Amino acid sequence: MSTKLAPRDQGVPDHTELLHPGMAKNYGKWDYHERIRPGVLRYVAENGDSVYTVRAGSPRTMSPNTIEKICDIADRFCQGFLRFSMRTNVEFTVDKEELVAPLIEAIKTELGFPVGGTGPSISNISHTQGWLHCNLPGTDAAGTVKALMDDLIDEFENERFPNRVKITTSCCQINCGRHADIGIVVQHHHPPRIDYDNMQICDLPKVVAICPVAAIRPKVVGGTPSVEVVDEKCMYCGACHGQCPSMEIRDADTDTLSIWVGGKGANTRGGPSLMKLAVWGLPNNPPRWPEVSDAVRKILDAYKEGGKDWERVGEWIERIGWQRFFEKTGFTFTKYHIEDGPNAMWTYNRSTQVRI
Amino acid sequence: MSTKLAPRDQGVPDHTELLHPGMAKNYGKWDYHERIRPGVLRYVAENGDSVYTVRAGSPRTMSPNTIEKICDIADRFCQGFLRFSMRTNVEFTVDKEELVAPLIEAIKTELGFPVGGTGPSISNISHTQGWLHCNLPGTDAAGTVKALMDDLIDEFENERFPNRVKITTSCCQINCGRHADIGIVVQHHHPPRIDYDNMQICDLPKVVAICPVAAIRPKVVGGTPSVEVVDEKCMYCGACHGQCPSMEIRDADTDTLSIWVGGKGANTRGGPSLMKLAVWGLPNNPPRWPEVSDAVRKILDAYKEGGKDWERVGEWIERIGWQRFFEKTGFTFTKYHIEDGPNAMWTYNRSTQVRI
Amino acid sequence: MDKKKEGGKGSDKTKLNTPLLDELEKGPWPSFVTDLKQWSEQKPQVAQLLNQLEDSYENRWNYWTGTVLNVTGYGGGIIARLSDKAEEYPDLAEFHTIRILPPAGFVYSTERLRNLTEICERHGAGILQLHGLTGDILALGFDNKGSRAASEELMANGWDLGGSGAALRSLQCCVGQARCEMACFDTMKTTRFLTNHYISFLHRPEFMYKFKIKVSGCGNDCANAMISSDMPIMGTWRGPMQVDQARVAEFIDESGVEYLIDNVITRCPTRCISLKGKELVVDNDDCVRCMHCINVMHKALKPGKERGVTICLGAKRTLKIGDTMSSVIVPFMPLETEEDFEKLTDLIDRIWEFWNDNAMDHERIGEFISRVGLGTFVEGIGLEPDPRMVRETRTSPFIKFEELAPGRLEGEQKQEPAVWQREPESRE
Amino acid sequence: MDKKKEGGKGSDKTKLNTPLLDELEKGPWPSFVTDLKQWSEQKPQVAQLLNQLEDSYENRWNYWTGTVLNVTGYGGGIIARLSDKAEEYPDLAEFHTIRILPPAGFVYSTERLRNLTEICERHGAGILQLHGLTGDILALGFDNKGSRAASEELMANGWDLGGSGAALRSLQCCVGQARCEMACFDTMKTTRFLTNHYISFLHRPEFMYKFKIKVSGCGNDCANAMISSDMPIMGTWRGPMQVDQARVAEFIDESGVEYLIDNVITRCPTRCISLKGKELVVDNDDCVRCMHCINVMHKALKPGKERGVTICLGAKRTLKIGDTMSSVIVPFMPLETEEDFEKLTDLIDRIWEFWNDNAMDHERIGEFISRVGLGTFVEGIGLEPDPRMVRETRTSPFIKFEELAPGRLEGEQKQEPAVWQREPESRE
Ligand code: SRM
Ligand code: SRM
Ligand code: SRM
Ligand code: SRM
Ligand code: SF4
Ligand code: SF4
Ligand code: SF4
Ligand code: SF4
Ligand code: SF4
Ligand code: SF4
Ligand code: SF4
Ligand code: SF4
Repeated sequence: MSTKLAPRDQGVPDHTELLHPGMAKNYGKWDYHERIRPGVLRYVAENGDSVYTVRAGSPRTMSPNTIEKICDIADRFCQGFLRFSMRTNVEFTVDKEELVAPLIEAIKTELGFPVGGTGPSISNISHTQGWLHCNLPGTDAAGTVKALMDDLIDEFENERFPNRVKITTSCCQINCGRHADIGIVVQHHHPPRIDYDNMQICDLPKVVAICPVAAIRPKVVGGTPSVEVVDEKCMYCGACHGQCPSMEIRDADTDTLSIWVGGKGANTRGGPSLMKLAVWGLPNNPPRWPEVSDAVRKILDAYKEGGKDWERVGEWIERIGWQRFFEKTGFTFTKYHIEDGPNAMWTYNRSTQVRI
Repeated sequence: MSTKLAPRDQGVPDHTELLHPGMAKNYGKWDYHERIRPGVLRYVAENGDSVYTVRAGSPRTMSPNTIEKICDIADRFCQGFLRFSMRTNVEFTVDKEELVAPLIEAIKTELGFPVGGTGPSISNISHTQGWLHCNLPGTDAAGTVKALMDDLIDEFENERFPNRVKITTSCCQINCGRHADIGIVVQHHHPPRIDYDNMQICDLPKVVAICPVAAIRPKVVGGTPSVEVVDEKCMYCGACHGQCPSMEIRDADTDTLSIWVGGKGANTRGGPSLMKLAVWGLPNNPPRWPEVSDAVRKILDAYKEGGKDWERVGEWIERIGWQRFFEKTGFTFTKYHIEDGPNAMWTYNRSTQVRI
Repeated sequence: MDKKKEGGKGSDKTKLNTPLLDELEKGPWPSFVTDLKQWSEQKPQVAQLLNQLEDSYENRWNYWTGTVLNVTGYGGGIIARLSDKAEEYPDLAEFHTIRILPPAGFVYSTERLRNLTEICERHGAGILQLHGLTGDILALGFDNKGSRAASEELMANGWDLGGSGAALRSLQCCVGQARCEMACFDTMKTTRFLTNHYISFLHRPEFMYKFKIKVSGCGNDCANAMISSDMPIMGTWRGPMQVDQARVAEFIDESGVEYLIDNVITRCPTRCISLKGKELVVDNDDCVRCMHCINVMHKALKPGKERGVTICLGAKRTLKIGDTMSSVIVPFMPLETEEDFEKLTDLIDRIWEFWNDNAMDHERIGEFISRVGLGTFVEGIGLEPDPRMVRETRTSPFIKFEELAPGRLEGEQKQEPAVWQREPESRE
Repeated sequence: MDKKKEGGKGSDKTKLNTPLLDELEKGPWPSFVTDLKQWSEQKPQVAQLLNQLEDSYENRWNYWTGTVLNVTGYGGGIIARLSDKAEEYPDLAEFHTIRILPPAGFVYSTERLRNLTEICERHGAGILQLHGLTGDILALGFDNKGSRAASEELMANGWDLGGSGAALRSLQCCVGQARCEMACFDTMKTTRFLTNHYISFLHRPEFMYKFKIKVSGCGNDCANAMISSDMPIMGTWRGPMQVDQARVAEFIDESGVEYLIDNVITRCPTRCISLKGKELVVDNDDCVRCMHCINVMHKALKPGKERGVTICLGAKRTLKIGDTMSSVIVPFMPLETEEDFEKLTDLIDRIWEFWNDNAMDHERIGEFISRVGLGTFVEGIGLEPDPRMVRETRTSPFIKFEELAPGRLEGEQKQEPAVWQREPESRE
């Protein structure tokens, strides 16, 4: 395979030039870290050097105004360097402990960002595009995150959970929001409607092929080759909608939200796991989606109360059993909670082990 | 649904009339048991009564001569009662401890059956019909069991393993021999050959439908409706051979035997589990199948040495990891050990957790 | 039936000549070859059987074909065997197996066992297998006439035929309360009750395919129900486990604390056992009735007093969709009173009805559940979904909520059963 | 780009009017609404954007359509967005996103970040998202002309575009050695190296479908590689873990033995840690590098000295065959020397080659492996099968052993890839 750079293939900026000097100096030579208060980590190098990182929650979507404020603070406190975390938080690094308090003050007053998200807290929600900018969303992303984080900010600013809590949202069934301890997902409830008058199908065979259950069939409509959907087969996944904009999967009146729990990428203890259905049928209720906040709270309260140190949400549920999870959250277990996708049999209780 | 007995539907003999008096008297009122020596269990009732059960290994397939000997012993020692166990062992029950030794003596000398199979030993092998009497076998059953048990009789007569060891054999890919700690299974390596001259297909659609991978297609051969097999699709399972005798799946020259480990029905600890491939390609070598005995020995030796008390074979492997299992048995891990059937993805190592 | 070989060309082939099989007379394990060779002195067809088996050993080839034979009024119970070598071994031309229902728990009086043996010997080759893997008494070696005659006489003597084909199969249970202190309910009574209640379904293959019920007195599953039966009925209990602290202390004195920690406390799947001094404390809320601690300390620990069964569905071996395992369908129900048993048969009736109405030919219940989904199945048999039916809830986000999707399009059809059925992954 | 709305009928619709969105100005979390409203004073198209978003909130409906736009020489990197409401909001007629490659580890100097912001602001709406879920810098709001101009200027300033479509996607890594004591290799260097080495594959969508690589310095997976990337590269070590017994003792003094037992010893997945007095002993043979004990006692415990990576393959979200997870493909390899990196690119080349040659359109690598089987795949890329690739060996007994099945029938065809492909379970 060719690996030579084409003329315009210049690649990624050199990170070594973008590192805070404290980080550059001890690169690869760190000894340990301490969480000196929520949002603030002290990193100690083998040679005894320390740097302090302050994590601030951002709304991810930012104007140049906000970025200018961030840069300004980084210039004043951090020798002109900063980084963003995996969960779109801004991280300011300083090399003197006495800079921490004034830095936090600046973040809060000038930027208006909260400080936290470290250790066993709820960090920023990983969110997607939503109505702001995607072509497929059934709900918003930035808005749901804002509404939820308003409600959870206390838990961002404190470290009061058994372990870290990662939350994601997804604005359509494509689910760009990944697996997480708690995931909020849109759900469609009808087969796609085909807009035969405005068909924009670029590639008919691709549209037919994309359907996981072979529900899309070629069909000549009004003389032109088009497609039809076998409603009984369709599982409302919307894969076709991504491929063909004329196959409308969304429905403002019937789309709902559901909450999934127990996803985890870390290889710790039991290893990675996918998230599983907790509750479904929540209304898609802008601008603040109170029903979603409510349900998330129920899960978090139960987890906070019942989880043991270091148990992630999924590990807690696994230990207490799903039966107790439903008891403790007050959600109802329904037949829809039982897997019917591929590998369903692996999710059944294939032993007599039950809590009676 | 009708539940009325039809005239000839008389049902099963009444077991309450067939119980040893000691068992009948304390039915449902047992307190505990003791293994007083390999093959002998003492059952103590709540009222302090005891019965003693002596377990003798049988060849399952027996002539009236042998059954007469069994009955004779039961008459002399057991008040005319006896039972068979789930693994085709004969169980003689007496109500006095002093009867145990003479009973064992009689079993050994008159019947020629060994006594054992209790506790953490290797019990009798559950076997199938084989060449003696089935229509589908690729190998024998009674013979393989006899050859193997000759080799393992020491372990039947002693209780030296971490836990009970259950072994099964199956004489074709239908696998009437169930899952077990160790299972020996025949494997075919070609698609079925169709004997067009002697077609005995009773029900064509059934034959076509039985194939799990849709490899069987209707085809008119010499003017009559018949079938053909798409070789590339066929996975040599032999399901069609069970439905249609003219579709010959076996091949005396190429059929082989494989050994599977870690099956378990008990709900203890991790619960039930299916057996998994340990080693394949062993020759189908009557009359004594030495290569099979050899491989089984390797597994048993490693398990005996490395297993912790109460670990069944599969639990031992799970703890030490498959990598070590292959190291300790000396078998080779091949690409065929990697699942490709349904649910394959669930068997992959979906974490970075590895012993390095 | 003691007819001698009737001429034909292969006459000398009917004389015992089994050098390979003779190898199986060596070694300490009881030899079926020795036994049958001796028996062949009385039953010449057994010599032919051994000779044909010898041929199999020599050629690594099988010489039987067969189908299911009908006895008047019966659809099942006899497995026909016809020898491909009937010319050489005329007595093997018809050499069928009769499956006979065993007494629950495989208990016998010598009188009944002799009676059985005698009938089989008189009408056939007299070879018995105690027992087949499904639990039947297998009696080998009857020709057509002998099969019918033996069946008649067996029935006249209080025996009945077992199942075969697309029918309820003979039930099997562990020894249970007859001898075992772990038993949580009466396995033998249950087995006999269900066998007799449903005897007609055993005899007349009218299901979509075979259906096996196996009955174990506790989670140890000595009856091999969990991975080899369509419907395991498994003993269990509700409420606290019985702990005899005096015997716990004895156990510790005998085996030591370390043994207890390593073999009991750390091996509990939900880690719900703890040791306070010499007292063993079980967090009964979290105990999942796996039996392990009771097995290790069976003098000190016992199942709780309120007993019953957990009912599962779906195991079978591997043909077609691969092995299926049983999964929980009723987490707990008592099984003592007449009403309890009625509830059980009522449940079984509903399961069979839904299965037989909706399954495809040759589709066992585990395959059926796998195809339609446990959720749909549970609804189909009229049970409430229970989180204990699953190890975990669904991960797949594509769900057809009937409640949330009222027919939007003209003529939208409801699928029966209402399930998402997957098509092949490969789309070549 | 600061053009004003150019007439049209919906002219008053371009004035900010967002009662529903205003609800999102309440509450303590920083509000993107407040920020964008302020910004709209400088950028009128942002007012239109907010108004369209308000319409979405009101009607629970989306008004964007879009495809992938090409920049000369590029196949990916720009996500086109066209508003359905262009008549009302003329500045949204073209409102594309540019995906810009972030520096490895998301580290910035204020100078570079200002440079980036300034370019985006000059040619477009100036809205930045730091970062997208795959790791790109997302810059929103460019029309066709602006997209091209911005791309040109970005490139002139040392930036480069990210991936989209059926291409290698922008890589993402955790902060790693820049700050974290757990890091087992240089995640930033690896990320930059692979990005630049394969930059052409990032820009020109010629794969069967998208391919994401994510890089985490250790098993904690802060880069979200395991469940959201086609190829997680994960730090790990070989040989003994580093244990500082003095710090172990300190830990015990601070937290107590009970805490240590409950939170470290009993939580190890292979239970390979024990405590001898105040010494913590790890059975390194059984340690599976899960990181848990190190996380809890990160002062006292550290990854071993011989470090490297575990490489996995196959995760993606749920469309089509359902979620797939990554599984191990290389249990351990060092990643330090040039040769190590060459081995890595060699492996990636082989993976891509086999995948692109054999996969179907739109089939990601996890789906491809699921279809052809891991065994076939491993062979296809020229690796030795290793038991660490699986959690357990196969249960399904139907295997096509090439070694044992030389073509018996005339014209027997070898299937490529040689796999057993399942057909649908339902055979209606
Ligand atoms: C900064 C960041 C890496 C980066 O390059 O951006 C990071 C940094 C650290 N992570 Fe992380 N993790 C970061 C995202 C993640 C993610 C991914 C994510 O959040 O989307 C995960 C995987 C989540 C999952 O399982 O899907 C992650 C799973 C962990 C874990 C494993 C927790 C567990 O028990 O399963 C640890 C270990 C721990 O907690 O001691 C960890 C530990 C750490 C440590 C303590 C490592 C170290 O010594 O520096 C860092 C301090 C974190 C703190 O907040 O107390 N980090 N960490 C990310 C901060 C995100 C944020 O702003 O909240
Ligand atoms: C007699 C028999 C029941 C019967 O109705 O026939 C029986 C009897 C007992 N079994 Fe069993 N089991 C019998 C077949 C089984 C089977 C099925 C089989 O062998 O095919 C299993 C399930 C195997 C599996 O997992 O697939 C079985 C799994 C157990 C276990 C669980 C072991 C475990 O740790 O997983 C126990 C518990 C124990 O060992 O303490 C057990 C315990 C017992 C006890 C101790 C129960 C008791 O208190 O009476 C009995 C004495 C056994 C001994 O040998 O020491 N029995 N036991 C069966 C004897 C078979 C034989 O001749 O070898
Ligand atoms: C006799 C017996 C083996 C033995 O020597 O013990 C046996 C023998 C046959 N089995 Fe079996 N199976 C016997 C227990 C089993 C078991 C074990 C069990 O019941 O616990 C299984 C595995 C569990 C299960 O039910 O799946 C078993 C799974 C099969 C299968 C595979 C079913 C599947 O879907 O995978 C078939 C073929 C089929 O059903 O299409 C089969 C079919 C057969 C047939 C009828 C072959 C055929 O299709 O023509 C065999 C008749 C042989 C004969 O001459 O009697 N037999 N068969 C067992 C029945 C004796 C009895 O009634 O007591
Ligand atoms: C922008 C972004 C969300 C965000 O706001 O952060 C995004 C947005 C889109 N994703 Fe995504 N995905 C984004 C990260 C993800 C992730 C997360 C990740 O990479 O860690 C996933 C889950 C992991 C995975 O790869 O499966 C993800 C799974 C998908 C899928 C589902 C793939 C599947 O097979 O299940 C699609 C649809 C597809 O590929 O057919 C998709 C498709 C899309 C498209 C292109 C919609 C479409 O098909 O037209 C969206 C374009 C929106 C826009 O206006 O930019 N996006 N998408 C993320 C990329 C930003 C970046 O480059 O940094
Ligand atoms: S989840 Fe759907 S709507 Fe949201 S960004 Fe991804 S593709 Fe777009
Ligand atoms: S929504 Fe999904 S299942 Fe339905 S037609 Fe479209 S791709 Fe197929
Ligand atoms: S395993 Fe096969 S050959 Fe053996 S008894 Fe069962 S069906 Fe017959
Ligand atoms: S052996 Fe199995 S896969 Fe092959 S044709 Fe027969 S039924 Fe189909
Ligand atoms: S299953 Fe339970 S009750 Fe039945 S014999 Fe085994 S241990 Fe006893
Ligand atoms: S029966 Fe099993 S789950 Fe219950 S306490 Fe004992 S070991 Fe634990
Ligand atoms: S993945 Fe490991 S190395 Fe990277 S930041 Fe997280 S803890 Fe540190
Ligand atoms: S890293 Fe994980 S597996 Fe290794 S010793 Fe620590 S807890 Fe155990």
